[in-house]
Amino acid sequence: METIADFEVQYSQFLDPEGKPSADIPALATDTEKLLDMYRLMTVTRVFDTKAINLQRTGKLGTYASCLGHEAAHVGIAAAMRPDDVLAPSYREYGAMLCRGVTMTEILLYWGGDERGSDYAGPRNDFPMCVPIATQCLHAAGAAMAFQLRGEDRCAVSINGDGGTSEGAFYEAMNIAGARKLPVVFMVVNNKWAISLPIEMQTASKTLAQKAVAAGIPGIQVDGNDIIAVRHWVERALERARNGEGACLIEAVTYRLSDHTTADDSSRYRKQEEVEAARTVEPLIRIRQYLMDLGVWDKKKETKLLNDAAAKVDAAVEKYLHTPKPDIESMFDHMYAQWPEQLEEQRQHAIRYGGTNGDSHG
Amino acid sequence: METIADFEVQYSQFLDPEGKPSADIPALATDTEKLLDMYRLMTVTRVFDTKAINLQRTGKLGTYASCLGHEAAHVGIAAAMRPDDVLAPSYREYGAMLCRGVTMTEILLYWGGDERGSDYAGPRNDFPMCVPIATQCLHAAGAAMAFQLRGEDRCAVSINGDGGTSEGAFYEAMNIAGARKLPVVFMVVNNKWAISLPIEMQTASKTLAQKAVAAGIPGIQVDGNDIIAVRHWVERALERARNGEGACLIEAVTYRLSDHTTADDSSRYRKQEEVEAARTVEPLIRIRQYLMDLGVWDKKKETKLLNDAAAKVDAAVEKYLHTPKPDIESMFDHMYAQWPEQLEEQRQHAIRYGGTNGDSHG
Amino acid sequence: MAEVTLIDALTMAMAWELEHDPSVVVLGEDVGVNGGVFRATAGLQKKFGVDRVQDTPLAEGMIAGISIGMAAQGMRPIAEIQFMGFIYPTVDQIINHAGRMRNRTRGRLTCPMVLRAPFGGGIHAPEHHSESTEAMFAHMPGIRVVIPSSPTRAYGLLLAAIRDPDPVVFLEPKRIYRLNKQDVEDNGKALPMDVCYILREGSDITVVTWGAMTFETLKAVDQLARKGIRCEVIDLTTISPIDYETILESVQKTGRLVIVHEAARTCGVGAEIAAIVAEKGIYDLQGPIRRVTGYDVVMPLFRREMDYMPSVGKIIDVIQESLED
Amino acid sequence: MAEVTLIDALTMAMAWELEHDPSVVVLGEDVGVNGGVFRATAGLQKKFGVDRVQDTPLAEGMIAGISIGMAAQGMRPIAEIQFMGFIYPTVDQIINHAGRMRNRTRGRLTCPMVLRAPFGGGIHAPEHHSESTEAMFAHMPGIRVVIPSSPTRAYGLLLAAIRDPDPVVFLEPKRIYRLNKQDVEDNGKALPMDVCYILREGSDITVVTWGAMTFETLKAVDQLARKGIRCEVIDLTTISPIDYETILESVQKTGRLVIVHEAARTCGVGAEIAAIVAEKGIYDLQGPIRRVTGYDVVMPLFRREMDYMPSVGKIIDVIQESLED
Ligand SMILES: Cc1ncc(C[n+]2csc(CCOP(=O)(O)OP(=O)(O)O)c2C)c(N)n1
Ligand SMILES: Cc1ncc(C[n+]2csc(CCOP(=O)(O)OP(=O)(O)O)c2C)c(N)n1
Ligand SMILES: [Mg+2]
Ligand SMILES: [Mg+2]
Repeated sequence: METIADFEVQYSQFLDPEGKPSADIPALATDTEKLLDMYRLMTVTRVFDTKAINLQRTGKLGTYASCLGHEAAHVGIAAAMRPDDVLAPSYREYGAMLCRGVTMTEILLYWGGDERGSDYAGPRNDFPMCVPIATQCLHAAGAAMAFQLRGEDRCAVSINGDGGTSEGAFYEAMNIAGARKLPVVFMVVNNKWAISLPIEMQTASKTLAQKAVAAGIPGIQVDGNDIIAVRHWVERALERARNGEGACLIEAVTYRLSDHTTADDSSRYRKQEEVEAARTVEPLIRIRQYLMDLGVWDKKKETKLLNDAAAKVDAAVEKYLHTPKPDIESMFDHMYAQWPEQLEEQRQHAIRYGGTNGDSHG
Repeated sequence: METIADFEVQYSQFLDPEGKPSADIPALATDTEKLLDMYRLMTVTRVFDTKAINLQRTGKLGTYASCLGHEAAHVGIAAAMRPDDVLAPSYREYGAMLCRGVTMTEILLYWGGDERGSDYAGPRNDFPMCVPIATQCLHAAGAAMAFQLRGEDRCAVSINGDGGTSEGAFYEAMNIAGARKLPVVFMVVNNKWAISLPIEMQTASKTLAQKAVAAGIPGIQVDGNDIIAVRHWVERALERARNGEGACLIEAVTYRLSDHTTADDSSRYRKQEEVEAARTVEPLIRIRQYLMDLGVWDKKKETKLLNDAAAKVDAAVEKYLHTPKPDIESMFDHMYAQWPEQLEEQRQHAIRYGGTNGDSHG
Repeated sequence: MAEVTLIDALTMAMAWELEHDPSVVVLGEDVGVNGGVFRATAGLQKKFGVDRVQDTPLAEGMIAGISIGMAAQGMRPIAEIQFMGFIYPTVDQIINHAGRMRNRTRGRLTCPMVLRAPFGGGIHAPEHHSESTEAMFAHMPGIRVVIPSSPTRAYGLLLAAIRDPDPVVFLEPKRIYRLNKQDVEDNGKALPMDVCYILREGSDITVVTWGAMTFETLKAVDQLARKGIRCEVIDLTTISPIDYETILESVQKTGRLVIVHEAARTCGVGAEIAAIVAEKGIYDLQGPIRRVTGYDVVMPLFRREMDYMPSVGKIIDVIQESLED
Repeated sequence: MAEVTLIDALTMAMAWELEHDPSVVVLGEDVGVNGGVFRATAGLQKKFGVDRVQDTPLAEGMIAGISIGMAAQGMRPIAEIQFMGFIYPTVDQIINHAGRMRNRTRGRLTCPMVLRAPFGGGIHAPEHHSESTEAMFAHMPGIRVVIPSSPTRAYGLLLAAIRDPDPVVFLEPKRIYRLNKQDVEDNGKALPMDVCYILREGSDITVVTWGAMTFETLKAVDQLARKGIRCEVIDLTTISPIDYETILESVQKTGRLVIVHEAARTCGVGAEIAAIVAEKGIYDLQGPIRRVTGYDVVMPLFRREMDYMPSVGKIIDVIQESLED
């Protein structure tokens, strides 16, 4: 027997849960402005998330998927991207979306049952949130193909969860990206759970990073609670992609501290102790500590940040709550460049009965 | 950075293209009766294949997918299986099907446009030939799950081509098989081409065996022109599976010496030299030589085998050509356990017009 | 006898069959420990174990494909797809394999599986969680499509679907999962598929509907009853194959037909019913066949979803219009 | 002007658009070096290079998904699916993304893609190679479905489909790929979608059909013409959205309607046409609306496929029956 191929999966962490460097820190970690920006956004994201859950509880928002505990993974990904790159997220990566310039009001509108939430004023080319799991991996590959064909210096990034790595579309996307050396980065945010299915029951592969081997592209596992690790490796992957070296898979290991969504009750299927243990290694603690150890952060700044964040979130919520319902016609008028004449009767019918059939909030 | 997982892909060959042992030969290769049986079947398969192509050329068969050059891979797989295992093939593995007990007449009926070709008198539980690429991998996984649930000592084997490894279903099947330790073996017969797409353009993964890494199951590449290697490793994989150790992926590397099907013209997209080169390493030469070197085979036996094969094939063809068309009603009567009463009008309509709308051969 | 909701009745039916037929297996995403996102399988894994009630990885095509493989080898899988918006990765397996396993092997291998999925809007669900595309499955030969609209029918029809020797796509109107309760005896008695259920007898007009829309329709009809209008309400129930005899008989009596469904209008199942009556019952008709349906648009997110749906008001108006013909 | 077959006309249209619009890309299995298994893309890669005419790995869901990704980022992909029997892995991407990208982003991102696929039976093809499931796509909001039935329409409609700012499923009746030739000027002129094409004018009965069945229908109608029966033959052409005005006008004139399609009957597109006429044109009808269709069975393997299909004889009989109403 002859060995004809071999592979290694590496793991990277720079900051340990206490915020102490656990490896030679990369250049990025010495740029305190970058770190502070990211930390602030992580905090804002968490404040936003808490508020959104409250809005749902009080009947002012629909079902909502919390991002609690994912802030480093989400912000780290987007912070590594350039504005004219394109993101194809799934449905809970608010840290990434906010970093890309999506507004909180837009996110709330989406979960509040209003399509205008996906009409981002900021990142006009980013894909909207994607509910059908792993389908967006193919959109990212397609976007990357467009960039490659046009000779543009741009990359696409998709994000899906651990659960999404069981879907065929995930592998198909990696395979075409490998075959064509597409400028795309596939992010898997492994938060250990796909609703009630723990990662061990999803797959026999010990890491999700190794799934890259099937596509002949590099795969790496990083500590998804360490924003330095996430951003560093996404930056490296994007650099490779821009150099024409093709796609990468990055697995960011984190934990879903919340229920799956506000419609879920995770106490049915997982132990509180597991959640508590995960809380001690969550991503905000360590970067905050690191910044404090660097002497660039303190209690006062923290208080001010929290206050500012609350104000920002409140303003966004106000704007959301005061957004009138979309017009009835809007359900027709964006279906095609032009609504077909022969279907105009349906549109008129809807307008005639507008608002007569119960009502959703607002 | 820490290495958290590593993988190797091994390659195995026992007989080189000249029929000389290239590695310590396994027990199987010393059992000349087994080898002779397999060699005879490979030869019969080739005679059958040649005849089928002729039938198509003379308008007596529909489009047909030749198995020329795949005989070792196909026969080797089935020879390793037990009768009560289940095979889920794709559409050109006649060597495997004949070994399982499917008749040549059945295969001809299938390609001759008659559903009865899939109603095997022999292996009643084997899946029929499968055209939608890679979908059968999931059927094999499901069959394996049935065996596992019932505590039966049986395994399932699926076969797909290199092209099929680009389909999501292939990965989904491996993933569930890994997660559940299902008694299933996934065979990939890599004949280097998916119609006109060469393997290098299908994927960036250097071997197809390494795709197993994504599912956390073992993967191995074997010389698919070496029937000893194929049978040996499939036997080993089935043994593992029966021991509750779960699924395997085996890549058998061979070459499609024929056009994709009789409807294809491969000179459009590949060089004749490549085909000629592959012809020198094809699977019959080496096992024949090996048997001759062992002193258990000679010219005379070969001539007799070819004559017997031709007679067998001719008899099967005769039977095929004399099989009357299926009844009109048969297109209705196997749709449901019982054809729904409310659709009986359609059935009567078809019967009324039976045979009035042109005719297919025979 | 127990007062149960529609979803409880489904759980009861699965429990009965798991108990009585060792070849029955329940599988799907989150159906085990979690008991299903709608709790249709609540308690089943605890009672029957992880082999009989299995959580699967997240891959609908895989769920369908392994179910077919199992069914062909003698099991009776009941697979749950979490929402109809996620049923599309199963389409290839359902149309290319489930619906033709029996035919293409001339009965040698069969596919006695049930594919369950909640469908329909009106529960303020997120994007992709409110679709009604039963027509796609109704167009597939070899596939039965069944939709229950009451606890009693949910129980009896799910039993029938599981026991059927052929594949059944069993669609559950999630909006009425818990809308009302009925006394359902847990006696293992199946109800017949392939037939319509008449919910109200009447002689003025025939209204055919199914799923959650039976409720809107019954409300409309009850209001009209106060004006002395007697509507015959037919719950189609088995969407394919269609029991058109019952519909034709009704139209023969009433002379008028309205069809109500939540799915988009174009090529919805309503079209097939209209087409059948326009062929076989046209001389009984006193006026146009009308459809009250969802529009030919993507189901809007929830702030406008009710404006998409057929409402009691829309149904009443169309029935009244039809009566003026 | 060149005498070309339907498939030549498709090649011409793609070549024209590849030449004139740099955002157009052709992709699919075997479309490059091999020129497509039916040769629809023959010569295109040689002329426009491997970037513009791309061979993809074997994965239809992938082909659809990356096409959507490309289209949303400003390209105009023309994706080929080798046979309609293999189109089902695309269904998830087509219904859940292609058909709603514009709507869900309120027009921010759009999906100007074409999904081409040969469909239909009658060419002695292997299993899974002869299906007609246009109705499934016609039921999807936001998707246009177009079927050409002549070289001229193939050329003009494919150009229209490529240029359309929204997704088009473009289904090609492979049985008539090379059946006849027409003079088609390669002038880059598109033909209108969303309208029917009238193939024969007549006042006795309206026959609506599409795809390869236009040939069976015209043969039937020509035979009937010898008996003095004047049929109006309408080629539906755009399967969704349906130009029902043209159909209604014709029925107003003729009072009779027969629909012919190859797909299985139940929930086929014929049902939608019948339903529309049974609503909006019922008072014009002098008798039942009849359908001549494939049966509700799996397309048989080829020894019996012609018995599955609507034949000239079946069409003639139904038209004559209708004329007796
Ligand atoms: C194709 C598909 N199937 C099922 C669902 C329902 N669903 C929503 S989220 C989810 C679990 C996803 O898990 P994972 O990919 O790990 O992402 P996470 O929610 O943990 O971020 C499921 C099953 C869906 N949205 N799409
Ligand atoms: C899902 C699907 N897509 C496309 C096809 C058409 N097709 C038939 S065989 C083939 C190539 C298969 O290549 P491979 O998997 O390598 O098998 P081989 O024919 O070489 O044995 C294609 C594209 C198909 N049968 N199924
Ligand atoms: Mg997860
Ligand atoms: Mg191959």
